[in-house]
Order: sequence, then structure tokens, then C-alpha cells
Amino acid sequence: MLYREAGDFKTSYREDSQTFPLRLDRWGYYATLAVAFLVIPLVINDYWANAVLVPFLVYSIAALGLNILTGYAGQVSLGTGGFMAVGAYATYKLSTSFPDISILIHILLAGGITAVVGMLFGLPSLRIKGFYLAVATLAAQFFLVWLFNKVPWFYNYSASGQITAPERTVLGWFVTGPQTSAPAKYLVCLVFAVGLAWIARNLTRGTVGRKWMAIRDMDIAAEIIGVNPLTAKLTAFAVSSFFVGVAGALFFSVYLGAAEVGEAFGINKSFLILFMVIIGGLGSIFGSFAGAAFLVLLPVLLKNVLVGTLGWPTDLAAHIELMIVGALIVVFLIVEPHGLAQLWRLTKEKLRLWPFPH
Amino acid sequence: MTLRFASLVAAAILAAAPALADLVVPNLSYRTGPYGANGTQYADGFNDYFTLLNERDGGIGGQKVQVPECETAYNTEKGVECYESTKGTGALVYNPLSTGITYQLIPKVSVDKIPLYTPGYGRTSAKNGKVFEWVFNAPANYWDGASVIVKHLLDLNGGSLDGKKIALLYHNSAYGKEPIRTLQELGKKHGFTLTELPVDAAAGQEQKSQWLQIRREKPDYVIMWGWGVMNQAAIQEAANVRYPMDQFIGIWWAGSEVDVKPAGAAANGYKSATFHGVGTEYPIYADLNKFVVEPGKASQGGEHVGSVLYSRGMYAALVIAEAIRKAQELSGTPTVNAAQVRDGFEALEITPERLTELGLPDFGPEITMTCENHGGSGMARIQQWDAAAGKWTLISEFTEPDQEVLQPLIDADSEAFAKEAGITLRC
Amino acid sequence: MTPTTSTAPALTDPAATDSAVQPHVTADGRQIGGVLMDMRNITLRFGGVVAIKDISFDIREGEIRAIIGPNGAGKSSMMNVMSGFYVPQEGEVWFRGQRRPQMKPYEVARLGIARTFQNIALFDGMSVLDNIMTGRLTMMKSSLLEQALWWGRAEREETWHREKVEKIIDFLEIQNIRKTPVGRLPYGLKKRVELARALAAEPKLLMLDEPMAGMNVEEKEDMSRFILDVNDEFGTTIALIEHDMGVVMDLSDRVVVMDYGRKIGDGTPDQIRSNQQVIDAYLGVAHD
Amino acid sequence: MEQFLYAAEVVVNGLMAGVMYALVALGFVLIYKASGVFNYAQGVMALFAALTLVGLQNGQVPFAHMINATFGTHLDTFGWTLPAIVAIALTALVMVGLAIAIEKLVLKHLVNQVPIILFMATIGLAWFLEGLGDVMWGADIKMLDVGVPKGASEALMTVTEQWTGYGFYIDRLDIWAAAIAAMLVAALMVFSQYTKQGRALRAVADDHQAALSVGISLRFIWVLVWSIAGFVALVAGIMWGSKSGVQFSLSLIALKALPVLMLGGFTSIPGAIVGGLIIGVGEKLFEFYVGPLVGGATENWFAYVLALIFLVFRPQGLFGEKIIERV
Repeated sequence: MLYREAGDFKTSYREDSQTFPLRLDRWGYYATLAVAFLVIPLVINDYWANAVLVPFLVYSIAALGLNILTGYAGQVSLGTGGFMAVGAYATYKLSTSFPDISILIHILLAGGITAVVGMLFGLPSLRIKGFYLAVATLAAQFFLVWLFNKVPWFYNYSASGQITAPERTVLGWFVTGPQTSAPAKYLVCLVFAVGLAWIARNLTRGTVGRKWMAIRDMDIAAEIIGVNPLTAKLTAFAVSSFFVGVAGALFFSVYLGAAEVGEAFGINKSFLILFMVIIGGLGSIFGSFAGAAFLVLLPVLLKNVLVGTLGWPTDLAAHIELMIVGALIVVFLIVEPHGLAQLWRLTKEKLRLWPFPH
Repeated sequence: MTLRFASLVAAAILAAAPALADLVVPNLSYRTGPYGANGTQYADGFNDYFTLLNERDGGIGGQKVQVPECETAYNTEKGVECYESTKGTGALVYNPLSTGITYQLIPKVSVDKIPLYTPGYGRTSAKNGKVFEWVFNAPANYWDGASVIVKHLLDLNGGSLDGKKIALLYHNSAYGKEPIRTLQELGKKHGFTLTELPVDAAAGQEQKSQWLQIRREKPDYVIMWGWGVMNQAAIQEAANVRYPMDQFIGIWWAGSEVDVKPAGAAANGYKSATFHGVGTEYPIYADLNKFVVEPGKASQGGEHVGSVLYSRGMYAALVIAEAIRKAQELSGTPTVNAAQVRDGFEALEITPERLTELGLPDFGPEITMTCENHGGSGMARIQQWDAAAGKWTLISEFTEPDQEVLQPLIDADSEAFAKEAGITLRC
Repeated sequence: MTPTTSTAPALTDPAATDSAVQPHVTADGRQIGGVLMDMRNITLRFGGVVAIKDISFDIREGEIRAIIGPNGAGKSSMMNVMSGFYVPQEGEVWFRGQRRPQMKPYEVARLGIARTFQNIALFDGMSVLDNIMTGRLTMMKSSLLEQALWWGRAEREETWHREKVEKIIDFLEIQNIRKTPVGRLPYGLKKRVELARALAAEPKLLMLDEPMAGMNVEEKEDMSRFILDVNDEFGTTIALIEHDMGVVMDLSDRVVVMDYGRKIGDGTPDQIRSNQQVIDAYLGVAHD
Repeated sequence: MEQFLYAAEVVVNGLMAGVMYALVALGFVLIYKASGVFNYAQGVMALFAALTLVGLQNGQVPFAHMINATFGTHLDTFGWTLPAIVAIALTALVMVGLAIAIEKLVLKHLVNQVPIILFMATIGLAWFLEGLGDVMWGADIKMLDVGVPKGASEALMTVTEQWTGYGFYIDRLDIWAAAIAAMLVAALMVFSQYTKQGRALRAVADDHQAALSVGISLRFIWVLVWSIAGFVALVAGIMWGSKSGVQFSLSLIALKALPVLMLGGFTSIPGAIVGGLIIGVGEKLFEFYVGPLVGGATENWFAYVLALIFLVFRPQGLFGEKIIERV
């Protein structure tokens, strides 16, 4: 019995509602954090940072954001790419207009701006539901991308419309721009990811989380027991967009360093993040991370196996990779529609019984 | 179990690194995605030239060249992944064939000290070597292209475009927006008016509104800055609305066989700029056939040999190879590193004689790069599609762009960048 | 009967003093007070279909009031009007001595009206505990920022309301399923959880829409006991819709009988039993 | 007068574009109506069908590139070409095969899942098919020619020139597309009215449970409806492919169909047609008159915003009935 809850008694409601009620889980969590903060920064190199860990963390934040909206509040959105663009362009404008203020504050402000934009595009959710809403959020996606492409003010009138992140430091360390070291990039994203995950956890275990889930599970009943659907849906859009905006800001300023709106924040981004959320598990914070890890790592892994190990031509490998990812998504949905988070939960339940299955 | 999986993942990811070779020139190609059809031909030409050098000459200066290919699908994130996964292998120079990825890599290469070679694409103002130490874009850039096209139109109109209407049909992206400012400036100088018609990148095949507008306003010329399906659709629509093909001119990325063939005979007479020759009538193809195609070593079976984009990929490889050669010469060692290759680029000179020696007489313009000038002469020429023969014919000599207009623009743009990024000018 | 011209909602209810049933104490010692809710001349139409036609009745503080009638009589529609989900075309709803203006359902909930649903409307994705906690949402005051940081009021509130909810859990004897997702529960327990959620709101008026539909005899007995206990211990006023005449007659103090959208009877269970119109309606239905 | 004629020309061309959108939207509606699946793969199915058609027509060896890469062979084509009609028939068969495979491998295992899961499964399917199409037939741009004429219609231009003094431009391909779309809809009507399978289809669309209880096999219906959608995809693929070649971008036409679906409703065939026409005309007019003022390239988002505004005021869509909510 490696994993158990027997003997792990709770003597107050406060203890009972904490994030990891089981001692073993808690330890695992602290150990993971310790490795993430203390060990990885010492061993990370450019490749791991830029190709694996930083995108993983940034996508995790975006997936967390979308999971709040879709997984907790039940509003399907395909506008994530557009909202990430808002975060990215807001950071760009803020950091080039006010270079003396810390970039971290700009990133948070960019999240705030995205939250406002998200609420605006969330308004139709009061009238439009289900797939109609999903398609309606595409209006946000396409319109925002068009706007950032078209209005030169957003890209400081540069010839091509590309935005490039200026170099900024935090406590003397470069966190954006080409001089940024791998550990610095990683740590900035990690701090945001952990902090936002903690906030997401707090929100979803408390009052507003219950309102969201009530709206998700049965909106009419929720309204009758006293949930104002307007504020519930709009807070979901706002909080979700805040997360997505921060993700977009980090995506642009820390991860890529330069971006072009149609390319970096197109419709494919929206689908990708929705996939992360669904494969990871709707309504699960762990799932957001798991889904992001899966979809960031899998293509890299497949590519390296197919091209690096099997020596296939790159185009064939890319096509096969697409087929495998597509097929795996279908298989996943068939095997466990509730995502990786549920799979993990079931594994733990089995472990709890192990080695006595009955 | 999780641990074992993690180590497996780690092992597989690390397996990406190829064995250390003496000269590594990664090919960040794209053979999939929306522009895969274009990227494939370019990548083939790029690969084949290095294969030829390896097979025929035993490499460059006796050192074999390795060309690890990495698929970017024209996607910036994958481009970054490719860059990061190959840069540790001793990569000497990058040529990603994507303006978006180029913008991504410009800051990175200056820190990692690896040259970036972007012939005919990328950031135009990178021509200014005072600011962009690590980026080279000879022989020509977008603004050169725009200017050469306008010069061609001037030639056709006896030296004056006064009162003419020119429409710019462009890919609504960083790439497509590049020439706007230049064309506006040229418009001021030569008195033509410019109508801008953006075409959305994601829905390039639907251009009805743009062509109805062209049909109604009847511009004297239409210049196209397109890529991928947008080109085919535009040429098709032009044929549909009977826009005279010889008044329709594309930049070099809108001037390959794949762009004109779908429209069939109707595409006859369509023009485009180019900065290199086309077709298999150059002496080099004898060697290429003998050493690469016939032994079955051609990239992807060699089905695109001699096409426009193949030629362009080959030309890019040629310039890189010459830069490496120059670097070997300067440093006195055959095993050059990336910084030495940069020096090689900066001292590079490709004379017409040298081109003839390489089996490509009159294939490209003369290239001379210096510390200040990373963009060469900017000379380009015009080619025209002959639908009956199914090939492009060169209809003008290499023409010098209007540097009087371009240079101030380049200086302004690059200096703005230098200020924003805190770069002190060199040279 | 013409609809009353709209008066200021803050007027006191003139009908409160005029009634056959004065405040009194019942035989089993419960306190029945003044009028809590007064439905006046309610008419509700869907397109051309009249669901409720000119119905009036009142509910007094502390009593158990039943609305019965055959299928399609308009009982559920009436409850939807009471909870503000449907807006009647004509008529007025008075609550606690004030005319209730047209309100959104969630505003009605904040007045202290809670309900259960005929086809259980629990939140299937949430645990039993969370479901019941949703009953207290209207009382939660902490701001979004406090909740995000789990700081200040957010945490105190959570613990305080949790204690309240645990009492209800104990009261309804569902301690052992606290953390179970509602979706996995059997029907009877779901009904009980729904009752718990409504009770958690500490409502002035608790409305139960067919609380015993689909239950076996044993479950029905349990539910009846809970309803009586709620009324007895918390003094909650209860309005319930029921199909099963027998249960209703035992439980309620007064009964409204509806048929085809009209009121055909109103009075104590004994009065209803002897009401010829009611007997006809039910017999008619029985032969249908 | 001239202005009016220009506007008329834009409207007519918008209608024609609308037909092309409707053609894609139709496939979505069919599947959604019969099985409640929002099939994102519809666009990729059109691409796949067109690729297969060209491949068969030109006698390409399927998977040639993969086989060559693995075994070092030099396969390319079989050396024959097929007449268009035969190739179309064979492609239709392939699409039926695809429908059967999808039912067997995917849908069967996802019965009773919530809509979003089914939706995501179709996106997975879209990725798979996109990869499969490329691996099977290669990723280069292919010319599709089954004899559909293209280019401006001379006759129309002359006639309108005589009448109004301004020669209208309409692409002959668009006229054909409109005619074929009309025939397709007519054929679907006849099928659903007068055949046993068609009636079963309508029964399922009306009431799932009731249809099942009278012994209609859901699995059969799914195969049937996916086959029909595959055929619609083939038609859409032919029309769009004739226009600008067969290549990756063809799959993106799905994005053009989504606002049509919003407007017309996911379950209404007339909705798809009328919605397509409204979107086509709306976006062309907007791009033509407002586009130049705001910098152009508005078509992408305008369709969505139009549909969104419409839905906010009429959530039930064009042909839907007012929704009465119940508890």
C-alpha cells in the first residue's frame, strides 16, 4: 500500500478543504515544486528551455485560462488565440511606452487588459449557447487578429507589422530579449504558472468556482438558486482572459521574443489550447498542465523518433506525426473522455487498493 | 513508471542531435502545411547543391557538408524548436525561408553568434551591416524587388509613370506589408497612385472582392506580393476577369511554376521579378545529373530539378558555400566555425567569372558584401511565363534598384531598431 | 376580474388582515403566522395556450401548503411563476407584505425563496457537498480578489458556511456521501441532496416540486418525515406540489387544487376531500 | 446608375460565393442533423476527396512517397489516366469506405458522449485525414480538371452589356457550382422523401429515441449520413479544387462554412443555403464598400461578426422556432 488515505484524519473543515487533503499528495506536490524551482534551473539549457519547458509552461497558463472558461464555467471558446494576441500586443505597447516600469507589471497589466476585452466578447454568451457560442467566439479570434494586423499603432508603425520584445531585466537579470538565459526564461514562466495555478485553485474551490460550475451543469437551475448568470459568465470570461492574456504576454515577450499576429495567434492556436484542455481534462487544474505537456512534448518526441531515430524524410515524418497525433486524440477521447486528469485519478484509486484489489 | 517515461522522453529528445560533422548547414525547410508545395522545391535545391559539392568535390575545402533537415511547416514555434535543436551541433548558418521565423531568429543569432542568411526575404533593413552584424540578405531584398519592378514599368512607359494607377495585391502578413512603404515613396517620386488590396492569408483562395475592385478601377498595373495558394488564386482570378497578364507582375515569391500552372494557358504573359536564372540550361546541371540525380541521391527523387524555387534554393546554397570557402580562406583552416563564416560573408565577393566557374554563368548578379552592406547590389530582373512552352523566360537584364529612395528607408528602419534594441553601430 | 393597476411595490398588503385563517397554533404545536406569499389573479399563457387562468391563493408563514392536481393542470407552471422563472401576463405576486416587481429568478432567490425541481436539477459535475454549498451562494460576500488569494473573508466564509452546511448534512443523514459526485447517486438520494441544497439557503419559503415522485414507499416515508421535520425544527414555510393525494393530505395544512389551469378547490385537507369538483377531476383523470 | 450596376455585380458575385459556402455548410448540417455531431473534419474531407479524385484520375500510386522512402523504390504513377466520371465514381466509393471506417473506428465507441467530445474527436479525425491525404497522394499542388469550365461567362457579359451598357462578370465555374448545388439539394430532397433510407434518416433527425424504438439501426444511419456528407464533400472539393488547385488550403474552407451554420442553424438545410447566400453577399458588399476605408481583408471576420450580431438578436437562428425554456 504505497498510496493511501487511511489514517489521514482531518479535524477541521479548513483542513478538509485544502488543496491536497492527502498527506502523500501534498508531499509529492512539494517535491515537484522543489525540483521545478531548485533543480531544473541548474541543469536547463537553451534547447530544453526554448523548445520544451517554456512553451509547456506558457501553454499551461493558457490552458488553465481556457479550462476556467470551458471546463469550469462550461462556455466553449475558440477565441483563445485572439485573446493571447491581446496580451502580447498589450505587453508590447506597455513595455515600449513605459520602459521604466517592470516588465512583470506590464505582463500583469496585459492580463488585465485582456480580461476587459474578454468580458466584452463574453457578452453574447448570455444569449448564445453551446456550439453557437463556440463559433461566435471565432468572431473575436478573427476580428482581433485582423485589428492587430491592420492598425499600425499596435505595432509602433514598423514596416512589416512584426513586434519584437525589447530587452528588460528583473533584479538585474534579463528576462526578455535575446540575452535572456535559459534559467531566467524558465523561472519567470514558472513563477507565473505556479502563481496562476494557485489562484485558479483558490477560485475554483470557493464561491465563484461553484457559481461557474453551477452555470456549467445546469444554467437554469443555477439562476433559480440565486446565481446571476451575467456576473458568473462575465467573471469567467474575465478571469479566463486574464490567464490567457498573461500567457500571450509571456508567449511573445519571453518565449518567442518576436511575433506576427496572424502567424503566432491564429485560429490554430485556439484549437491547440482547446485540445490541451480536453485531453488534459475539463475542469481540472492538473489536467491543464497534463494536456499542455502532452501536446507540447508529443510532436517533439514523434519528430525525434521518426526523423532522428528512424531517419525518415522530414515531410513524411511531419505527415505521419499529424496522423499519429490525430489518431491519439481520437483514441484518448474513446478510452477516457474525461482526460488525463481522470486517468491519473483512476490510477491513484487503483494504487490505493494495491496490492489488494478487493 | 512516470520516471521511466520521462527518461525515455528525454532520451528521444536528445537523440535529435546529429553526430558532430565538420561543416553543418541546417536546412530549416517546410514541406508540409499551407506553403509546403513551395517549400519543398526550395529545400530540394538547397540539399542537392551541397550533395553535389560532397559527391563531386568532397565537400568544401575538403570538408564534407552535413545538411540536417528540420521541418518548420512555416510555423514560428517549430522554427524556434528547429533552431534550438540544431544550433548545438555546430551549425554555421541558417536560412529558414520564412520572414516570420527570420524575425524570430534575428535577436537569437546575434547572441548565439551564428550568421543568418535570408536571400530575397526576411527583414529588409538587415541590409545595414552596421546594425545587423549577423544577418545577410544579398543579393536582393523586398524593397529592391519593389524598386526593380517599378523600374521595369518605367521602362515600359518611356520613363514616366505619371498619373498611372498601380494596385498592390498583398498577402496580409508581415511579408506582404513589407513593400508598402517603398512603393508609396516610389509613387511620390514617379507620380503613380497606389491602391492597397490585402488578401487574408488564411483564406487566400477567395479573392473575388479584390478582383471585382481591380475590374472596376482598372489599374494600369497590378503588383502582387503573394505566397502559396494566394498566387494561384490571384492568377486564376486575373484570367477570369481578363486582366491583361503582362500588366500583372509578382515579386519573386509569386513567380514559380506552381503559381501559374493551375491557370493553364490563361496565365501566359504573367511576369515576376527574380534574382537568379531558371531552367536546366546551365553547365552545372550536367554535374548535378551525373553526381546527384542519376546515382539517386537527389533530395526527394529530384522531381523539381530546374524549377524556379529549386534554382533559388540551389542559389542560396551556392552563396553559403562560397561564404564558407571565403571563411576557410580567411582563417586558413578548413574547419571553420560560425563566427568565421560570418567574416566570410562580410568579405564575400561573387563575380560573374566565379559564377561561370561554378557552372552557372549569368545566373545571379554580382555580389559584393562589406561591413556596411550586407545586402549586395540588390539587382534583380524580370521573367515572364510562357504557357505554351511551360517555362519562364528572362526578359530583362539585371537591373539596379533605386538606391536613392531605398537607402534612406533602410537607414531609418535599421536605426530605429538599433535604438529600440540598444545596439551600437559598427563599421 | 380586472388586473389591479400597478401600485408602488412598497405598500403593505391589504389582504393580510382579511382571511379566514388567523395566526394560530396548530394541534401539533406549530406556529402559523400571517400571509407570506400571496398570488393574485395569476394568468400565464404560452403563445395561445393558457397554462394558468386567473388563480389566486396565499401561503402563510409556518404552514405546509400543497398544490395538487392531475397531470397538465399547470402546477409546475405555477411554481415557476412563484420562483420568478416565468413572468405571468396578468396578476401580481406579493411576498412578505410587498408587491414583488418583475424580477430575474436569481433576484427572487435572494428574497429568500428556494426550491427543488420535479426532474432533479442538481449540478451533476459537483460533489454532494459542493452542491449543497451552492445553496448558500447568495450569502457569500467575499470579493473576487479575496477568493483568488484565499485570504481574508474568503477563507473565513468558507469555513463558516461549511459548518452550516454540515448541520444540514447531518439533519438529512447524508454524511457518508459528502464527497461523492452527485451524478453517481441513486434517485432517492439525489432528491434528498436537492432538498439539502434548498435548505442551505435558509429560505423563508421552501418550494418542493413533486418531492416524492418516482420514490418507493420507504423513500416516500423518509421524505415525508424530512419535510415535516424541516417545517417543525426550522419553522420553514413550505409550498409543495404533489401528485400523490394520500401523502399530501397527511402532510399539508392547506391544499390548492388545480385542473386545466384553473383553481377548483382551496382549503384544509378535510375540506378538499369532500369537494365535489375535486373528486370529479380526480375520478375523471382516473378513468382517462 | 453605374454605381448601382457595380453594386449589382458585387451582389451577384456574393450570391455565387455564398453558394460555394453553402456547399460546405451542407455537409455539416447533414451530419449534425442525423447524429448530433459537429463534424469539424468536413473541410478536410473535401480536401481528401479532391486529392483522391486527382490521384485516381492521374493514376498515382498511393503512398508512393512512403514506400519509396522505406524500400528505396521509385514508384510514381501506374501510367494510366481515368476518365473524370469513373474517377468521381471511384472517389465516391472511397468516401463510403471512409464513412464505414469512421463509424467502426470512431463513432461506435463514442455513442452517448457529450457533444464537445464528439466535436473534438472530429478535429482529431481532421488532423488524421490531413496527414493521411498527404501521405497517400503527396503534398504538392495538384491541378483538378473534371471538365468544369472556368473563366468569365462571355454570353452573360455580352447580354448584360447590351441591356445595361455594363458587362457583368460572373465566373462560369460559379454558375456551374450554383447549378450543381441546386441539383444536389434536389437529389437530397428526393432521397429523403421517397426512399426508405431517406425516411429513416428523417425519422432519426426528428426523434432519436422514437426512431430507435421502431428498429432503425443507428449505426446504419451513421454510415449512411457520413457517406452522404462524404459525397457532398467530394462535390465541394471538386468545385473549390477546380477553382484554385487541390492543396492544403482547401481544408480551410471549413472556416467559411461556420458562420453560415451559425446564421442558418446547425440543423436546417434551407438555413445552410440561405445563410450561405446572406454571408456571401454581406461579406462581399462589406469588403467592397467598407473594406477600403478600414484597410481591407475584412471578409474573414465580417462573416462571423454578422452571424454573431444576428444571433444576439435572434438566438434561434434564421429558421428556428422560439425556444421556451423549461425546468
